[in-house]
Amino acid sequence: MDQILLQILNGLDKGSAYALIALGLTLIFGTLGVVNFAHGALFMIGAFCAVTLQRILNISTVTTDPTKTDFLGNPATIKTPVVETWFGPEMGASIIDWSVPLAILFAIPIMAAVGFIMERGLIKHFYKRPHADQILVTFGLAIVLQEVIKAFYGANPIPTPAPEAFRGSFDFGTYLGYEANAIIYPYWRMVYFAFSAVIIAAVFAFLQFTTFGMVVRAGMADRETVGLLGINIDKRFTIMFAIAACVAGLAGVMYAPINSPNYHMGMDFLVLSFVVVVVGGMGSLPGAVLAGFMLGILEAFASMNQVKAIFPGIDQIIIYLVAIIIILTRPRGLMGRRGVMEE
Amino acid sequence: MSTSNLTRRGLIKNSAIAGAGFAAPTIFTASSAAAYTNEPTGGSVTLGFNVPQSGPYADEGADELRAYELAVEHLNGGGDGGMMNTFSSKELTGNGILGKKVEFVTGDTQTKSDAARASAKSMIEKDGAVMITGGSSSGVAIAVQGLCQEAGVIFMAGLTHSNDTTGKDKKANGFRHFFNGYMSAAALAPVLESLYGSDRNAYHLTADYTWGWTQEESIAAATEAMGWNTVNKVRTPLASTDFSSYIAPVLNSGADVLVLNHYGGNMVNSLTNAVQFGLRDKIVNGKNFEIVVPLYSRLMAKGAGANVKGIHGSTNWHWSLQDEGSKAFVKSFGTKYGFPPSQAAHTVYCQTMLYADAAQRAGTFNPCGIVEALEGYEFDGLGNGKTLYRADDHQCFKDVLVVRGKENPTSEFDLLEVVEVTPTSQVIYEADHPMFAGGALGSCNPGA
Amino acid sequence: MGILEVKNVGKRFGGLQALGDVNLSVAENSVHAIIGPNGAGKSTLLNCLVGKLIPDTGSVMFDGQSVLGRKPFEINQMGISRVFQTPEIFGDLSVLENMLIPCFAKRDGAFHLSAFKNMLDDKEIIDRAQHMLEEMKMADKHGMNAASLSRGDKRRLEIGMCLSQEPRLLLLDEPTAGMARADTNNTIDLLKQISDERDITIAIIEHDMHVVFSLAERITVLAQGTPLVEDTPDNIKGHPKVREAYLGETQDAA
Amino acid sequence: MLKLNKRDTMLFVIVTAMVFLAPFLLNPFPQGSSMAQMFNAGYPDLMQRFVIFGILVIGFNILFGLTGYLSFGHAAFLGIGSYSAVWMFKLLSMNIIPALILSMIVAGIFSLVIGYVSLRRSGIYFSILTLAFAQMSYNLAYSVLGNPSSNYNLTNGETGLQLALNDPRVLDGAAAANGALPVTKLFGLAMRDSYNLNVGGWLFTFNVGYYVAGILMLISFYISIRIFRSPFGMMLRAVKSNQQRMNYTGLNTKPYTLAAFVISGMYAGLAGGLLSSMDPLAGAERMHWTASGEIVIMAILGGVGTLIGPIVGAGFNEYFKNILSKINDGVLHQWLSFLPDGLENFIVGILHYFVGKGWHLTLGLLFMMVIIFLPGGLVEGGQRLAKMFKRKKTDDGSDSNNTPAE
Repeated sequence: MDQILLQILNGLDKGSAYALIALGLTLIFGTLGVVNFAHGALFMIGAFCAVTLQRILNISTVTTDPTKTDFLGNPATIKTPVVETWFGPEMGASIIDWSVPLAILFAIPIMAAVGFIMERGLIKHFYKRPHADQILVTFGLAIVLQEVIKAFYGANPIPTPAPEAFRGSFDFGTYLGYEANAIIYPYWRMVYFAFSAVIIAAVFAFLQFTTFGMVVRAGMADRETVGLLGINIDKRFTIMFAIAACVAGLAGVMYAPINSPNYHMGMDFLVLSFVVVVVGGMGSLPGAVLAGFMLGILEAFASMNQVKAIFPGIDQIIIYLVAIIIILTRPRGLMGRRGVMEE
Repeated sequence: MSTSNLTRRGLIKNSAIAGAGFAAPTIFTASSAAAYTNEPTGGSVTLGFNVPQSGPYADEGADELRAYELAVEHLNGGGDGGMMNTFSSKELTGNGILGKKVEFVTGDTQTKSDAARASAKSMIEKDGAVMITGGSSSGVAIAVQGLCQEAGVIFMAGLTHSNDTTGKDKKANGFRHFFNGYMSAAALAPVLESLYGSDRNAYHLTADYTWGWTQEESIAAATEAMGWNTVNKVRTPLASTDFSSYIAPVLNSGADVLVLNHYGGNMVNSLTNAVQFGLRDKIVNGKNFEIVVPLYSRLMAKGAGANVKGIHGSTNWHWSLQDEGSKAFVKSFGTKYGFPPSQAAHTVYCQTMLYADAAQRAGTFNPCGIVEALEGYEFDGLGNGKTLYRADDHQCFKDVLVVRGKENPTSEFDLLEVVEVTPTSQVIYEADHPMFAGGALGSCNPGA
Repeated sequence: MGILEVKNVGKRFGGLQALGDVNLSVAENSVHAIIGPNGAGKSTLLNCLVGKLIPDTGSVMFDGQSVLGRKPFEINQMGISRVFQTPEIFGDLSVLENMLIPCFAKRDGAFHLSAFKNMLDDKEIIDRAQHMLEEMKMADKHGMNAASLSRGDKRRLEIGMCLSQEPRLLLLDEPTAGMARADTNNTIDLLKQISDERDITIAIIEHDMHVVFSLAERITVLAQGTPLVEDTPDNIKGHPKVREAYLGETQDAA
Repeated sequence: MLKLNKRDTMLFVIVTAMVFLAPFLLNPFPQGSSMAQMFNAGYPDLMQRFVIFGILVIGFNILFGLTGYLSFGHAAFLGIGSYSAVWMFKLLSMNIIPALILSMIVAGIFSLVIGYVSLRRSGIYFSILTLAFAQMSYNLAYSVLGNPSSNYNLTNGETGLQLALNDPRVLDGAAAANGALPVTKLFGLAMRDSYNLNVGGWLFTFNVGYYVAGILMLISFYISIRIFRSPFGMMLRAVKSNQQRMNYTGLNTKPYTLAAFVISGMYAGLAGGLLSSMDPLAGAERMHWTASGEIVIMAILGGVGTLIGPIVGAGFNEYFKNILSKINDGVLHQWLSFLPDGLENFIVGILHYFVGKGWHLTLGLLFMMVIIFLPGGLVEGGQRLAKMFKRKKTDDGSDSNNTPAE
């Protein structure tokens, strides 16, 4: 039982990452009708926003310390981060410590700009092209983006730790009457779960309660009519794309402490997030969220030793297996609409 | 650079060598008169540096390339000579190899056995390389080693740690200067015993592919021999990025040590996840919970950041070693590139030097001559102390470093500290050890 | 006994009773029109006939055989061809190829693996297709991409494709919807000619009374999913119930 | 000739000539020159890849180009074909004929099953289904089915399935006497044998394996032309154009698409078998989803739905992949040595990011360019060029007669 609870926690956490990426993906698909294979790259760029901010905060003044030597025997250098000079050592250190949460503020304008440029510069010209062309050009873009990141940051993962206060883990077990250490869960993962819940709620609220959101929802349902109403749908689409990019980017920023960002993390998530979107039903926002959590939990369960003992290798294929079964039994995914992407 | 092969003289030279007409069927060779594959006929000899330039190990590959370029520079008489000056053999004089200038071609293995073989083939078939070297994973090393055996060129393995490379997949034309899973385990076990005692319960997480399996087998056998109990061995998919669902059940399993048989990105993520779950702050069975990473790489440890602190593992070589060879190499490399070399860089530099020296001593580039020169060869001065290239399996035997993540690093390179240098005598094994059984070395193949 | 016998057919979509209790008999070699206001269930009925929808109740017999539960292509192979409201043709293919496909389907059945035959060597089929193109007065356009045809030509091509299968029953779904008057009249003439020259039954669903009264021999009026009345055009024109339910507003158009 | 029409015959003759003369065409620079070092592609391994990937993409084009079904898991069949062939070498004989036959049969069976299930859906749902099957195959081949210590080691995991001296090889008997592994052969001809021809400064290599694969590619190409021109091929194009009309014309689309899927799966199996025949090692990476993506890229680069496109696309992709990844800074300096030092370093500094380890970036950019500006692929680019020249020569360019599928 404690094992199951533990895996549900894990599943929720994995699921919230899947759900966030899939949400942005399906938002773009639903409003713009574009299949964006570069969405994983947006997630990756988000994570690298956290890396970049960490680097910016660590910009240092360099002095030499003649009493020590470096590996070549030259006088060692001492680096003092500029923020520590400005705000005093303690304050400066805690700013650096909190670089990941701060990166949220840093990432929003960057991701919005990336989204804006992508939509205006490339995606816009592909609205009328076949879905296959959209998939392929964004796939090409994803390769280019990740290679650019690799050229600047290298191929190795870069550690981006969470603030000191959120390191370590919380013992649920003792509260629930199990023995100590039975159900432990890292604080930062709980933060991640809460954060994604907030983002998901914010996106839904935005679409539900603002005029802008209503127009976009109408556009998702029937694009032509909305266009005929004289509403400048193009501008709204650009904004929607930027929002979707922000959602993916923020998912990436907050994910950075969970796994050190590397340049191919986007591709690693891409296929999974597509499976999530399709299982949820193309163009369905609640479907994407539901499928994200569902697949996350199933994946967590499949990696339990008890399950693996019965089906060796099941954790390697569970997601795909579930996807196949769902697509075959529910032709439009869990909550998809009729006629979308079937031709 | 101001020389170009597109000069008139180059053309004349080339046409002077070439005669028209059909040659007899040959394998991979450019001329039927050659005694072996790609016998160098001009004033230069070409080596093939086949390293991962794309994919997750690209940074390791880039470091290997730097070391190769440095080695070629030294062989051709440039730079400060590096470890050529400390090497016990004094055959090399900075005059190339056998008087031929050393040239090289590079390729991308992509860390895929297919792509690595394709790249190596193009070096052999097109560029006339007499030796292929490099790589950053065992699958690639074994695949390329097989190719070199068939093609009749020498393979000087780069970073490969699986027992199989010089075990069941060993080949006469292949040599490995890197240590292996068994040696890691043999070196680590006594250190672990003295640190954590002999009454421990170990939980293994293992990357689900060839290297992971041999690493797990080795370390489990070594720790069980000193009294540890193995609670569970769990395989994790290679493509995993989030290990939480594998790590979460560890604490509750009664284990008090977690062994991460992971490398590269897997290691970074699983270690980061394990520390996140607070495993190291826990007390289980009345003992502190410990994590062990049998194979460390400094480049990868950097990706895990502060999480490596206090965690033990083994490594082939580390730049902080204070022997003359290591110091010369670090100085030479650091001066050229501005940072200390990685173990991958050290390995491939040594491999290039060893090949060059063997050719020099044998007086030929013929693979059979090189094999003869390297088999049973004992040398010193390339870091790691006295080293033996064993004739039976072409595995190098040298000291193994047990290292620990440093608590207070003084620079971004200063991540590991050497805890113990385990002498060769403790890590050597019989050539027919069961973990290495099942293959045959065969005989050297000169190609033609 | 008509060639098409629809008995007690009902179809429900959730809470909406799209078809109530439809009985319909189409006599062989006649032209039978089904009319009715929007939402009367005309399209639903048609879809039940061709296998796109399966009715909840009742039976549909074609030439003494039930069509229920069969797939569209099987029903077509039984001898029912369908013309769509917007012409459904193979836009990426040439006009000649558009015509070849139904000819192959007629001769070789629903699936025939003829991967190594050269299409253009099949004289029998080519002749048949070209003959049909001539009959549709499109022979000069045989090399054009079908998508680049005019609306009227597309319609003619589609009808030609259906006819080349020599169907026993031709179903037309508002064949003149959205057409200019001249094109409409051309289509009417074409359909007249078809029904005069061939042994073929035509069932037509139509909005445009002009078309209906120029072509139909019998008319069924559908309202709210049930047939209101079935009679000859003259009687329908004068029928008080129809006037009330339907024609009242559209008499001018007729 | 060959029951092809005039234009197709021309095309076929040109391709045949190119395949046979490739050793000359691909080695335009004399041996030893710095241009040759990088740009010559006339060495056996790369030439073999050109034609083998040609076969693969020709097959993929029968599915994607004709029916429009975008399979994102085609690499699975390539991998399955490779494994089957290596198993044949291990168990039966080093002759490539049984290996190729088995690889086509096994890939055919797999594609029948996967196709039967996947073709129940269309559009992106179909793509995701094929992707899911391929990823499952890849993951299992890499781990559970590749563990040497388990009873079902079918793939030998990461290292890849390879020959061993103690394989049974029922027909060939004992291994070679000198302890070397036997080589793949077609009866007496070893695949890796080459004849070298030295003419002046040029070296031309005629490799047995290349010609075997090349002839098989020509056969595959011929079959593909016949399929394109057959009623079956027209039906497949009709599926892409309008499935609704197909259904209401009495045609059952399912067996048509399934037949196309199986044919193209068998092409992939043949290509996989040939890869193993040229180099008897089958790695699981061949089945990874990015490998499937690469097949799609090659098809699009060349021109989807055209006859010659797949060959062009496969050649283009393989050429640049191999050439770009081998260029390093030293080579760049050598090329640009005629420039003043400062400028030379500057240009090398920029190009540095696009070659060697940056080859992915360059290919990604090229690929995007093609999709954006040449939706019809390189074949369309060629046609546009041809048209430009035509227009310059004569003023009448009214080529309204639209024949499908060049």
